[in-house]
Amino acid sequence: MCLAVPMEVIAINDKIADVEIGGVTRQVRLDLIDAAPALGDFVIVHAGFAIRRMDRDDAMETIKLFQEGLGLELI
Amino acid sequence: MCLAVPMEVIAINDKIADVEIGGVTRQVRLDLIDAAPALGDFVIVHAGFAIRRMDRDDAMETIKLFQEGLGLELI
Amino acid sequence: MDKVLLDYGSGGRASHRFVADLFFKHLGNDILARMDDAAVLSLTGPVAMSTDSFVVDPIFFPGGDIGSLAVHGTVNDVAMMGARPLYLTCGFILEEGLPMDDLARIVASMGEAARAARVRIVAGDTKVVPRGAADKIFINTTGIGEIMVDPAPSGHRAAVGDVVLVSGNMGDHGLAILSTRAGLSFDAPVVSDSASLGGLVGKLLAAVPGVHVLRDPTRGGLATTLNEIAGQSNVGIEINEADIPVDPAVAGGCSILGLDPLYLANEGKFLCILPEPQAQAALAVLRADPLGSGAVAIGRVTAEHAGKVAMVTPLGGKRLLGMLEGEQLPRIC
Amino acid sequence: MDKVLLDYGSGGRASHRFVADLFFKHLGNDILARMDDAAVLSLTGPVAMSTDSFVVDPIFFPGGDIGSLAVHGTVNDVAMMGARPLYLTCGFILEEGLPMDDLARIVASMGEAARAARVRIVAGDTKVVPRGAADKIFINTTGIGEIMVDPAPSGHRAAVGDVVLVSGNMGDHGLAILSTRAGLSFDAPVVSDSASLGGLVGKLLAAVPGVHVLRDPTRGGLATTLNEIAGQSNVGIEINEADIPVDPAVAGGCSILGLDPLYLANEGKFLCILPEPQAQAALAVLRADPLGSGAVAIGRVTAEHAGKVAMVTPLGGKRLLGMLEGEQLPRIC
Amino acid sequence: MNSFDAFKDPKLCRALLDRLLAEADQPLRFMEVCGTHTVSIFQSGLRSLLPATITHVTGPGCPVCVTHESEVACFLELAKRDDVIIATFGDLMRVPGPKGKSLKTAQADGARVEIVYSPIDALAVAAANPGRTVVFLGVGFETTAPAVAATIRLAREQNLKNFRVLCFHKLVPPALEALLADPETNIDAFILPGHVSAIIGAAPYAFLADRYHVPSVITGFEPLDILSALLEIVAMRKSGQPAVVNAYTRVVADSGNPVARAVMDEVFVPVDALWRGLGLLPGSGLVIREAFADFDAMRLPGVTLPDAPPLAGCRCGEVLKGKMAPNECPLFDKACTPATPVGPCMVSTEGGCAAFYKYKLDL
Amino acid sequence: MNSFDAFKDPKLCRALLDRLLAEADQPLRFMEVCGTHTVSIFQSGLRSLLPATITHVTGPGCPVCVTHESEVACFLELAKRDDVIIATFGDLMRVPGPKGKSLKTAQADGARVEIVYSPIDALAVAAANPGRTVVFLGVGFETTAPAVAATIRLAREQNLKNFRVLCFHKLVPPALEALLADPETNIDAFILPGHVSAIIGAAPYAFLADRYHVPSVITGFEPLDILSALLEIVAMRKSGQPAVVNAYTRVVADSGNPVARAVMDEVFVPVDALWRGLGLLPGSGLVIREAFADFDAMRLPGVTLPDAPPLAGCRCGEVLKGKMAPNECPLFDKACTPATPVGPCMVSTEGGCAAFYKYKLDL
Ligand code: SF4
Ligand code: SF4
Ligand SMILES: [Mg+2]
Ligand SMILES: [Mg+2]
Ligand SMILES: [Mg+2]
Ligand SMILES: [Mg+2]
Ligand SMILES: [Mg+2]
Ligand SMILES: [Mg+2]
Ligand SMILES: [Mg+2]
Ligand SMILES: [Mg+2]
Ligand SMILES: [Mg+2]
Ligand SMILES: [Mg+2]
Repeated sequence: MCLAVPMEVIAINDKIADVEIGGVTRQVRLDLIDAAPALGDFVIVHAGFAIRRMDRDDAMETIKLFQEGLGLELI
Repeated sequence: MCLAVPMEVIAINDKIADVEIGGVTRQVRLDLIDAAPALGDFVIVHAGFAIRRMDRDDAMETIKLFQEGLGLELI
Repeated sequence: MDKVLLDYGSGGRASHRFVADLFFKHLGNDILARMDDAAVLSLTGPVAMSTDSFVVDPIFFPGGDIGSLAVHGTVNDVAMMGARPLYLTCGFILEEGLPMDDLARIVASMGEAARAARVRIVAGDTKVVPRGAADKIFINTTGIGEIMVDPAPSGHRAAVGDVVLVSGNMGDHGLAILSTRAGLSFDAPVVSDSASLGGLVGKLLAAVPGVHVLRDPTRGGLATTLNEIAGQSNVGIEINEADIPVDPAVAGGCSILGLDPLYLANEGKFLCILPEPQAQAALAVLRADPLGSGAVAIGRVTAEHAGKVAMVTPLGGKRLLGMLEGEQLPRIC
Repeated sequence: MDKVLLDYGSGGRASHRFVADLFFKHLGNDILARMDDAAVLSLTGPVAMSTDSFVVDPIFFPGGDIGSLAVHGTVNDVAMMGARPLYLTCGFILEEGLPMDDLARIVASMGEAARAARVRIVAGDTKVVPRGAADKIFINTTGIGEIMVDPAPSGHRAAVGDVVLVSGNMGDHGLAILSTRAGLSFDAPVVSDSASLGGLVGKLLAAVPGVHVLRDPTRGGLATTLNEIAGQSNVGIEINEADIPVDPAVAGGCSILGLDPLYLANEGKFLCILPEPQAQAALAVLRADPLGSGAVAIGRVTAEHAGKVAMVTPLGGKRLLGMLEGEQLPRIC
Repeated sequence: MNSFDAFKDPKLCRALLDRLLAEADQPLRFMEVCGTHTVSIFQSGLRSLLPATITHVTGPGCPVCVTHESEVACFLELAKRDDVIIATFGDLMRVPGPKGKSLKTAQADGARVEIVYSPIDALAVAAANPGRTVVFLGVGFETTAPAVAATIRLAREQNLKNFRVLCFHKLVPPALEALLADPETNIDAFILPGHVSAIIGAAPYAFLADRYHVPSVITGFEPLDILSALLEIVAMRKSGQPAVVNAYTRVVADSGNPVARAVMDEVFVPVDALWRGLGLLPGSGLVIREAFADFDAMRLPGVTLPDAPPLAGCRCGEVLKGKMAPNECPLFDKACTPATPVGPCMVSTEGGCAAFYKYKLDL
Repeated sequence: MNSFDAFKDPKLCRALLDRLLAEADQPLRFMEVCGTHTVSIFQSGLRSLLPATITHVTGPGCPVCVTHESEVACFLELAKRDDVIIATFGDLMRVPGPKGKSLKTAQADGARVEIVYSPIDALAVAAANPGRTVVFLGVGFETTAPAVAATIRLAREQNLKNFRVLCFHKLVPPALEALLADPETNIDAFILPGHVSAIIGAAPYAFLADRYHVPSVITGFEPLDILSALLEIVAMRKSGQPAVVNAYTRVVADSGNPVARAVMDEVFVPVDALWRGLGLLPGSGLVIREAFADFDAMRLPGVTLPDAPPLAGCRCGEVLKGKMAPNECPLFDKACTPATPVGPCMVSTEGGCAAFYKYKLDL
């Protein structure tokens, strides 16, 4: 219901950030985000607004957990 | 400079007359004419206004004059 | 839906339904039904190919509509090369919101015109543009046909001594269109002459294969067409004003608006330039057909004033009949 | 004058000057220069004929313009029937007020594209409509070419066991156009793939004459085109999602807008369906050409689920790949 | 054939022409001042049949041609306004203003311009577009001015708030006076405009004979009308008794049309006016009276008559005065064509240069 | 492969799927309530690979689908106004209102409709069209509502006088409550919407486990996210300890996004609202607060929510409650297709019926 895309922050200018996915860039508003992102962070973008910063450590932790649980090699 | 066409009056409705040439009909205004035309009269039409009634007797007179003067037969 | 939607031009399922419901129904044939990227046709010998886009406003007019006109216009251009028109393609550009009833009427009219002209519509394309990005409907038709005589008639072949024929009254289509224009409106008992000339040209060439030039005096009218031929063949053309057939209503309408019927478009007439000895035979063939019943000789090709058209007036004077410059506008002086 | 005027479409002297200055200059050749009602062409054997109208907005886009696109689009449709494209006609509908510089750029681009594709523009037509009655410029092209193989490739000839190839990345043209739209604007390092495929198809058929189907996945994209073929041939088509080449920027742009690259238009790609034993030879020919360097096999033709297209996902699941319904719209959910 | 068609009858005309050929034994330079006469003389082929002794000079006979470049610049400025719709006779569409701009190019630039056949039709345009001001371009001589005056009265009756006229009407007698006042003018006789005369009658031309001794004939537009006028002129020249003769009695009363004149006088008042190629002529134009100020486009805020540069290289002045044929102008059919008119004589088909270009076979 | 792409990794997913196939030995009917989950489950092919014991039921998960016909009728009325430009997400374009009308057909009828990707873009439309009122159609759940609220605040900052929002935003928890409150509902577990949860956090779902004992997992949209959520559900079912688990911790904080919620609360306030197919649900919608009344399109003169007739023949209610598969509805793929949707489930690709139509091979 709420199509939202993880995009990488490549520039920040007050309330507006440039974000990128696959080489495509767009501007998004930061009015709604609850923790200011840094350059290189991924944010979840919905309807032109960044709504959350994505936690990379948490993501890696999750993947590692599954890999270990399933006895797969780390990628 | 002042393209004007002789058209036959086929209907009159107060200040507006229906006029005809070659089967083509149009409405013209009678605001400017100095002698009210009758049905069957020809009027000179310019820019949507009848500007003068044409005098058929006068026209025939003129033609007759030329024909006689030139020794031509009456048409 | 009662109006054309943008989705109908998307190339997706909505387009396919639209094409099937409308175009296949009225224009369909085995070749079109293949629905490949291109139609496969068998053609032999030299062929004539011509294209025209139709943007006429209004789309329905006395004597026709943009659909039948789009068939006639291209069929006629192909026929003017001495060819038998065989196949047409058609490209529709539709304005979002065009009433479906209007479109259906136009497509049905195209189908009827194509059947009457014995041509098949073998490929098509439909685009829908947003409201305001086009005026209701534009139609392109491109036609192809096999040339029946060798050499083919051409505007380059007018020869000194040739006779100039026209197949009927000049200016009917142009005046019929003008009579519908807002702000100029008058009532004229004139309908467009829009018609397919392929059949008549076929008969003419069967009887008189040595015709030099055939041309339909469409945009720019008789005067412009004669000037084009005079230029292409580098000859003079001399025509007699009194011999040019013009319907009294066309003359009347033109006199009101300050226009010249010789610059008005025709869509079901052609002119034929051919050696004098064959002129009577050609006139006989033309006059035997309803589409050529008003055929007459109007002049001849001269060595004098090459590249120009001279008009001999009823008074016996001679003057230039120039080419149309831009569109004719109604005038008061 | 720096803008297109209504007079340029009048058929009179203003039209003639306009055509000579612009169209002859960039598109001219012996056949066009004859200026008769139709072009005389010599063609032998079965021919393929196709028509398309081009209404792309914007008229200049990354990687091309409406002029080159109008050449490529029709050349490609003719080529998809296994034909060598030879002749084009073109019909222009111009909006009064179109800057002459823009028009000149477009016509020059058409000329260049036609020369590169080795086709000649043999007939044309120009209409000018009042400001607001069209959106800048629409171009119809109709093409014809001689078919090189017998039987000709057709959407009806996909056979169970055949392999499905695509000549390169999917969706580049569609995304390049989307990236220019006001209100959606994003910066994408993607240019249209618009190109003429006639030469590459010629090479392919010379090496592998037994190709069953060729088709360019334009409006509606790969998914719609595959569905059309599955329907025409009454077979199933199964493709592997992981094998379909999509540029990361196209994938990225689509993810933002909620679109599917398999429904985006391509203007310089084609798909080729052929017997499995000839697939490697075909891929070799394609990959040797810059226009086919990204060619890959993406699936095969099946007896199962006739008339439908199945997609095998990277996960190993299988799902329907349906036809586009109406135009794809950007979405947030 | 009805009694009016007889005026085109070739047989009758040929007989008159034979008479003229016999009688015109002296050189005669005549000017017609009405463009409709110009076109008739060329289009009928009459010009190619005139006796060698008779030279035809075309006058400033088209109100559109003589609309001054400042006036054209003025309405082109108005056309640019988003809230304005221009309503005009088709004649004005191609008339060039500064830098080659015209209503045609203005339209291409986005202006809204409606071509009407009658000023009455412009009222309908105004009624259909209440959010914009419809400005009708009032051009024309005494034939047209009463029609525009009547339209303004109607607009007031209909209480139309968004209709105005930009009044550039011109008057014929002051122009004839200006032509003859120039000692270099080389004109022996005038054929006078039939439809202008239908309004103003014969009296306003009296000075032509009285003060300048130039024989002049009011006549119609059929070949017979023109031939009979020429015969009349030849006769007056022979008798040495120049007069103003009304030979168009089937349409023109000597007293003209007092009703039309009254309407014109109610709405307009004469002023000095600019003529293209002729400059400022005293009392030669009409403006809208104070009582109809609400319908006067000239009184809209910001509307002015801009300065316009003089025409470089144009010899119209000499053409109009009979001192030069159009094709003797160095610009004729080179820089100056109907598509790229330089001077007023090339602007509409009714100008002398344009008529040469369009109708003359032997150039 | 970056750390986020690993969530699509086929090898990892296959391994999880094998684990699920091994563990899901009991029948399980789960519902996802987010359309993006629906699409992901179908598009990735996951649905065709699920264990036979697991039945996937699609919920009311698309804010566009559940926009009530009265609400559609309301904005279609607005679109007819000459002085209004509608700005909208593309999603709403084909949503049918009374008599099959939609924004698509409104456009064909002459309405001006601008598709925007972000509500921010609608501000630019307003700035570029000062003579008209731009009405943005506010649809969406808690993910979208804060973006629209922020846009309204920006409009006030920019002092835009011609921008308004027609606010039809809806809230997810009340809809879940309504589903479960129906005793006929036949759902064993929920997969909860990841992006709605990014805003509201986990707490508002507590009632699912506490009152209805339905195990529920907040998760992301990659195949790995969905598979891990299903494994979690199976585990909770086995353990008999239903809870609300947050498995999307890389994006969702248990406390949600307080900044976004504050913006939403500043501009909007909850009310009872109509849902297509579900009727009036208490506290399930948002309206614009008095303080922002100038930006509320609902307060424009003449704007009302018209009555809309109930849907005849649609079985969406049963589909949503897991009592019927979409293709068991007698209208499916007959009267009801994506081109002619009858019920909400067919309206956008994210509806259950539309997803069946679009993605299911074996129908
Ligand atoms: S040809 Fe042109 S420049 Fe020369 S006098 Fe005539 S109008 Fe003037
Ligand atoms: S198929 Fe259509 S009518 Fe049937 S339940 Fe689904 S949405 Fe409702
Ligand atoms: Mg194709
Ligand atoms: Mg043609
Ligand atoms: Mg096509
Ligand atoms: Mg329109
Ligand atoms: Mg032709
Ligand atoms: Mg194509
Ligand atoms: Mg043409
Ligand atoms: Mg435009
Ligand atoms: Mg304007
Ligand atoms: Mg509206």
